[in-house]
Amino acid sequence: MTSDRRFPVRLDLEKGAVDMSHGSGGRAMAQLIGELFQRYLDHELLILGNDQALFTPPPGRMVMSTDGHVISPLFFPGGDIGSLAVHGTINDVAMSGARPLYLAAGFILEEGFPLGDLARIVASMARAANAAGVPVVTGDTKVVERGKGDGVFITTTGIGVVPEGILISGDRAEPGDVILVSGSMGDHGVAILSKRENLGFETEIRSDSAALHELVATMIAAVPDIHCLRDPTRGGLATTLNELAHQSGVGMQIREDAIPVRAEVAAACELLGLDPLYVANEGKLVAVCPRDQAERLVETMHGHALGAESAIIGEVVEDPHRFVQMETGFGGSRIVDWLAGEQLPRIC
Amino acid sequence: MTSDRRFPVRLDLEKGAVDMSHGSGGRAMAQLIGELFQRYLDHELLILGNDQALFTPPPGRMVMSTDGHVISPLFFPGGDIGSLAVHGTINDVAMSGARPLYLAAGFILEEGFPLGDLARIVASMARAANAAGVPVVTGDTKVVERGKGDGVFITTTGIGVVPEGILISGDRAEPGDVILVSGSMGDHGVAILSKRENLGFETEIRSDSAALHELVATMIAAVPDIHCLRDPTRGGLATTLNELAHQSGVGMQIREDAIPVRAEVAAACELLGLDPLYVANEGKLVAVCPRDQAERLVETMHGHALGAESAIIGEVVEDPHRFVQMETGFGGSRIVDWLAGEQLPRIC
Amino acid sequence: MCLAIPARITSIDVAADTAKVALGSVGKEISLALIEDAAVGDYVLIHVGYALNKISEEEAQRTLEMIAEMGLLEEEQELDPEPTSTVAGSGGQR
Amino acid sequence: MCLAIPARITSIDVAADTAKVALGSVGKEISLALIEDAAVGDYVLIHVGYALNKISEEEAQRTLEMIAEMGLLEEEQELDPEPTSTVAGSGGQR
Amino acid sequence: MKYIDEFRDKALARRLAETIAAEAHPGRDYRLMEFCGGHTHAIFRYGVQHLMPPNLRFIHGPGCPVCVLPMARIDHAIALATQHDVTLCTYGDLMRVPASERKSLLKAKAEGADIRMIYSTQDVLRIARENPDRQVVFFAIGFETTTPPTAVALKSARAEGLTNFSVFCNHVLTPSALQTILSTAGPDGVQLDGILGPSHVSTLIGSRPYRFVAEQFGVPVVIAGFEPLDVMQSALMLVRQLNEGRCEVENQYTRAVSEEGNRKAQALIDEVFRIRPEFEWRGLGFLPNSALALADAYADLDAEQRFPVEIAPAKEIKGCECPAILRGVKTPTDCKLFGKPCTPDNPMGSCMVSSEGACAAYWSYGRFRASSAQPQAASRL
Amino acid sequence: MKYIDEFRDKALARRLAETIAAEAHPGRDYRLMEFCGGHTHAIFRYGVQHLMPPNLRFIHGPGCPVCVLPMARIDHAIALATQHDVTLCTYGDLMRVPASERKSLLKAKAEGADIRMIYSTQDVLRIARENPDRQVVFFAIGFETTTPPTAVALKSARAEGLTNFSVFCNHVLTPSALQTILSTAGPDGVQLDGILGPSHVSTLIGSRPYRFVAEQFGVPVVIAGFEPLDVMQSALMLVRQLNEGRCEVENQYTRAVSEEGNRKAQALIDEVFRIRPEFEWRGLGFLPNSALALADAYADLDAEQRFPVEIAPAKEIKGCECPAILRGVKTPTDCKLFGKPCTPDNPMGSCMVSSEGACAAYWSYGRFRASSAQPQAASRL
Ligand code: SF4
Ligand code: SF4
Ligand SMILES: [Mg+2]
Ligand SMILES: [Mg+2]
Ligand SMILES: [Mg+2]
Ligand SMILES: [Mg+2]
Ligand SMILES: [Mg+2]
Ligand SMILES: [Mg+2]
Ligand SMILES: [Mg+2]
Ligand SMILES: [Mg+2]
Ligand SMILES: [Mg+2]
Ligand SMILES: [Mg+2]
Repeated sequence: MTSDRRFPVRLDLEKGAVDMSHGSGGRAMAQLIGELFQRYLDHELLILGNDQALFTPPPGRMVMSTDGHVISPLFFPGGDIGSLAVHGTINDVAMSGARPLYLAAGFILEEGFPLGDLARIVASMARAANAAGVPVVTGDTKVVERGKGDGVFITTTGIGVVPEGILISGDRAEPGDVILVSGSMGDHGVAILSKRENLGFETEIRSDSAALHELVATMIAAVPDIHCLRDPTRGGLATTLNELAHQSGVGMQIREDAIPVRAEVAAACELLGLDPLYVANEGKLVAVCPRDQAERLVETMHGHALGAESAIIGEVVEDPHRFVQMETGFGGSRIVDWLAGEQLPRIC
Repeated sequence: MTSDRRFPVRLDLEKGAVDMSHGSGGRAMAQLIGELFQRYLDHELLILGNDQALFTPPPGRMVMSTDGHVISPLFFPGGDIGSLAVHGTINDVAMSGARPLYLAAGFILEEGFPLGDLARIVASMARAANAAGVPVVTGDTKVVERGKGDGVFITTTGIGVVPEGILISGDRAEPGDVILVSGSMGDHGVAILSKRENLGFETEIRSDSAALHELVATMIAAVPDIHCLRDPTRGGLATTLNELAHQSGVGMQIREDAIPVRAEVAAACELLGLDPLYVANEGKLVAVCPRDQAERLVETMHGHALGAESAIIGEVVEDPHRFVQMETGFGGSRIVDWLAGEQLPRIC
Repeated sequence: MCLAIPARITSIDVAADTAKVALGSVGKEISLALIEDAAVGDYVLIHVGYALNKISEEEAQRTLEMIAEMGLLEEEQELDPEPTSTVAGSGGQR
Repeated sequence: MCLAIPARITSIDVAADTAKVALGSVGKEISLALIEDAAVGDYVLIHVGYALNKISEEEAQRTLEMIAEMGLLEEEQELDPEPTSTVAGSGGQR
Repeated sequence: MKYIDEFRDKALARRLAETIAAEAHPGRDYRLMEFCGGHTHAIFRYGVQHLMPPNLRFIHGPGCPVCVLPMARIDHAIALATQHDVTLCTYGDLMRVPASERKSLLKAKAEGADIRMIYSTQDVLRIARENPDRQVVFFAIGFETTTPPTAVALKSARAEGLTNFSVFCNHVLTPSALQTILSTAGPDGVQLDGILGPSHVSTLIGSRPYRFVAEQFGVPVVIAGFEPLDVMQSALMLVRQLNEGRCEVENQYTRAVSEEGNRKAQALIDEVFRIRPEFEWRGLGFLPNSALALADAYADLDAEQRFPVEIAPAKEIKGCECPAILRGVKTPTDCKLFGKPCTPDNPMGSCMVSSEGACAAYWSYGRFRASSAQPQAASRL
Repeated sequence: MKYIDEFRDKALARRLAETIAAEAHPGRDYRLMEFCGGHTHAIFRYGVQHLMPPNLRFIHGPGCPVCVLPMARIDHAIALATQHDVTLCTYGDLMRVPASERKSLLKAKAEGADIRMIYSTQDVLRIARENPDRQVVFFAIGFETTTPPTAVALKSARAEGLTNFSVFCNHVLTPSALQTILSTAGPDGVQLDGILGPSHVSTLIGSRPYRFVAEQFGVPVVIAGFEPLDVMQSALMLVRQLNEGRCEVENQYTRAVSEEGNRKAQALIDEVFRIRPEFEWRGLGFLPNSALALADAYADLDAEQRFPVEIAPAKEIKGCECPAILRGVKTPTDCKLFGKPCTPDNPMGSCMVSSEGACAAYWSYGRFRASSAQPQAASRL
């Protein structure tokens, strides 16, 4: 970043705050983009300053996915809204089997938000994007009045290219297929809850926020016929399985004992009256594949750092009700329903 | 939409409101998506229910662009946040000369927002997308607590394909090039201001919100060597010209008399102490092209409904200061600077 | 200082002491609390939502004529230039 | 009703009448306003941020043994089954 | 987790199940009412019912404080928040309980009422301290277990001189509900052979208050912990009492329940509260001496007195069988609304809200049993 | 737009310019102070200065209410909003004026103060009515033009019995400032040969109050409209007075300005306000009888009395030449901070904020004249 004659006074990243002029479209916004966003997100397409990014993708099928990120708190153990906004969308792209190519980022800033915090978030976003090899190539910034936002919202959109011969979709689960998860459930949601003021419990648990596209690439290289992939984010594993069952018109049968849940997560859930199966993840995936490929798939996943704790947790069954059923760790059997309402801490 | 056994009680689009459970990821969210979003945005890729959309674009160079829409009021003469979110992003894609292909839409809803208003907005979005032939193929919904949002924010992302031989970018303006606008300036901003409670003036002015990609297609068919295109949105014509001058390292010289401004817009601006050159447009473009193509271009634009009032307003000049200068209607000369701060109504 | 715009009164609400004014085709409601004898068709100067004063059509016309005369260089002029009014003079209205 | 969880006291703030408790590796601060004689190492039942009661290690052990015994079908059993306590009996603690 | 994991052991469960099956006489019914929603929850979450022989049936009782709260009290709370613009604090469990006119606290919050979910009464005090210019009302619910934390908050507020804190009190008393259930039992009421007694309520009140059940009504009681092995052991203890013709109050949950309970907490309750002459319970009607109000010395902190409200009579949902379910005389599938339109996402009655409510438990965990097409077993895994 | 477009005619402007050039004697200077920022704005926006001969120079006066407001008053307003948590309402013009410590109302709002931009005093009344539990303070600024609307609001508030409305009064008086400028004019102060008199102020106060300028100080005055032809005609009228050795108060703006002004508005001001013994003007210091405060009968609606604040002495920006610019003795380019770091985006002084401020006008419209590389003309178009 060279000094720009348009902006004789540099942004004050120590004590400054977002004000309405930063969203005006005028010089103050140009300065915010130049001295903050482009300082970290320094891909040539973004620096160019057009309202869109131009690139030549490899030929073939593409995917596009978008996700708004509205998390509170903005900074949490294991990440922040910036890294999350990168991982969250990369993962949605990757869940089609695609190799993610580029990201777009739309920021909605609340008047009064500290510029220093914004810089931390954007820097984290840049690190996450660099580490994943998926650059942010275009963006947008809006400012809303105080009381009409919540610090920062980031909506990211990703595009990617699907390798030939891969067809992964939520409607492809078939009776007999095997259901896998790539690791422990509930880490992200518990890490977030642990930072909510009034719940105030202490835990070492960190968000699992991570970009899963490389794990996915390894998986489809080994087992091209994966039927479904999905990241169990909001609503947790339970809701994701219900979504897949609904889309594919099948039932599912899982075993509680087989589902990896960290002891700390289990403990925090006991304390709050939550069920870890409904708690959000941001660096895990659910896979559905043909039975005869399952062992090979789980072994491949074990070979990747983000899949080291992968496990087969159940199978797809025929069921006109599209229920997800679970054999409990206690030996009983129950439905694992969609999340109803919000997952709220409870006293009874 | 057939009745879905997951949702025995239909959403109440008359009296219902968004609550936190609609963003939980659970069944309430699935219902909102099924009975509201997919009811209007009924593209097969969206209906499929994956977290991403899969498609095969034509080969070649592509563009991606994203824009957050945070407008207040949500409904205004000539449009609403839904149609605006479609037009705004299609236009940013089109300003590269690209043919827009698909849109992604990320919604951030405030707890308590009436479902009926949301349905109106999504229906309007669907109409705008259908009319433009650019479907919304993937989306996302988040709900924030009351007081942490402002009804609805919509971030749309678009992708498009650039025809071969077209290279349009903000850094291509050259001294001698001619500057054109596609119609009257300031209509959108004045239409919005007219609905702000405390300004309360009455005008027939409607937002010019429109998708410009067909106009652009006509333009590049006639004049493939257009150098720059940009839609003068926030910050208005003045800021857009300064952006282009800055990107290209040139100055600009325009004539106030040549810039189309509706009488009503001029009057409203007098009343509020605003300058129409700084007022936002949502259905207009600025074009920069070689001098010898300018006549042909303006004639082509006149032939399209959205360019009927197109005009040549000035030219690109050499200027190390990258100033935009204007010969005033009164015969004087002045700088047309970047918008400073916000464009606020003033009393002196 | 003091952005004020001439606008035409299109209707008057006597009870509320307010008027609708038009500036071209733009309408606005303003207060008449500061002036008297306003009538529909009058032009008034609007400042922060209040009518400050009426505008005299004849005086405006006189001023424009004066400007036109002044713009004729001395050799073209037939009349002696004259100020449009002086404090001591009879100009000014209301 | 009344979600309550056993957790171990890891430290006590006598002045504030609060304690830190651990449930596995999860820590939480709770109020001791409802119990007396709590000591570090004690297990307490936690409900809405308060310790309700201490948990008796011996009684828990006895209950588990009883369950194990009960789980032996009659023919495997050596001891007569016996309720872990009755109101009239000597069971119960504090 | 100590004291948790051991009581969820699958092998022990299987063996206990075999013992119960072996000891239960095929010729008779064992209709055991679990008073507490906590037991209901455990039974469904761990699938305990289907480890039981068919003639041993759990009957779900009224021991869920959310379920028994009458609609009028939720209406009252919403009126407090909307008519007086107070900050209303409550436990998360209450947020979705249906009020009249398809309202709920969640919807009132969405419409702009200042309603906050708290986890502990300490949070309410903090909110009151941090917002001295707002009136902060704690919407208190719960049985004897949840009452002492409210008492502590009231005492703290008084000691600190917090003038913007008050309590909308809905604490209820277990023995009164038990009394009612038992006195209406019989051919026209619930038919039951034994009772699983409250778990955490008993840690507070002790085991003694249940004597009347055995002595007056001749129904055996086993005070039972909330873990699934606790429930199973207690069921076996009841089977044995019944088989042996005994009728006692036994205590399975000795690791936490004593005869006299928590005397310190009891004293606190006595100091801060007084017994209401009567209080409405959903399903059970107006029961005498069944709930608490603030003692006279604390009357100035009583939100019902501080903020008078006007509310229309509650409009119960037609067809909702919560009252009969709470009395144990019907099961969720007897309700015509169950599943259509009443679901946890659109609860028509309180029993569909709390995870301890019979309808919610039945829907979330047990619904597939009611469905005709049983999916194939997962034994291949 | 009637009464607007006619006065912006390019052809008439060119001919007036030729007349002025012809009549201005090359041997002498015509230093004309436009008192009002409105004139300054018009001169820059329409490029009037460069239609003038080089020896006719406009000197920008102190007639911008935003520019002359001392920093201490902005500090005071911010303190009102932050120390008393009132709703502070003000015209948009003030939002970005620098206060001490690089604060501004805009930044205070961003940090959470409840500061609202209004367009009319009627809006303030509405806000007060709609928020009966909040104190609403109107941060009133302006010369005689803007004062009567404040008076109307005060009278309405009194009549309605609005108890949550008050005014932080900063209305100032034009003649006092003129007096000061003229009494310090001369070798050490501003050198001026004539004055373009206020336009809209004069619609209120009439043309009479300017007599002292001609009579006492021997400086000719022409009361001038705000359209660019008004400015040019007035300049010509001054040139003619000077050439003819006359020294009068002439009125170019007869379509809106009479000798006696708006008597109704004047009476309202007399009723609601009283003259302050002295008041600080940025650049001019503490001037006697130069501003208004609320009359005793309205003292209870005076925010300065209702909400006492503690503020540190204002910290003026070192190097800012606003004071000298407002006195007409320096021009913006004389300021070392002009353009670096002081710009409209980061104003260091009030003259860089208002579009009527000399520095802002100079920056936004006139900067290129100061730049060495003049771009080529656009005559080819
Ligand atoms: S299913 Fe719903 S309506 Fe029926 S009893 Fe249960 S809660 Fe009431
Ligand atoms: S340029 Fe800025 S610092 Fe200098 S006098 Fe003008 S306002 Fe003050
Ligand atoms: Mg997505
Ligand atoms: Mg995602
Ligand atoms: Mg944008
Ligand atoms: Mg906020
Ligand atoms: Mg996903
Ligand atoms: Mg864009
Ligand atoms: Mg756009
Ligand atoms: Mg999503
Ligand atoms: Mg809001
Ligand atoms: Mg654009």
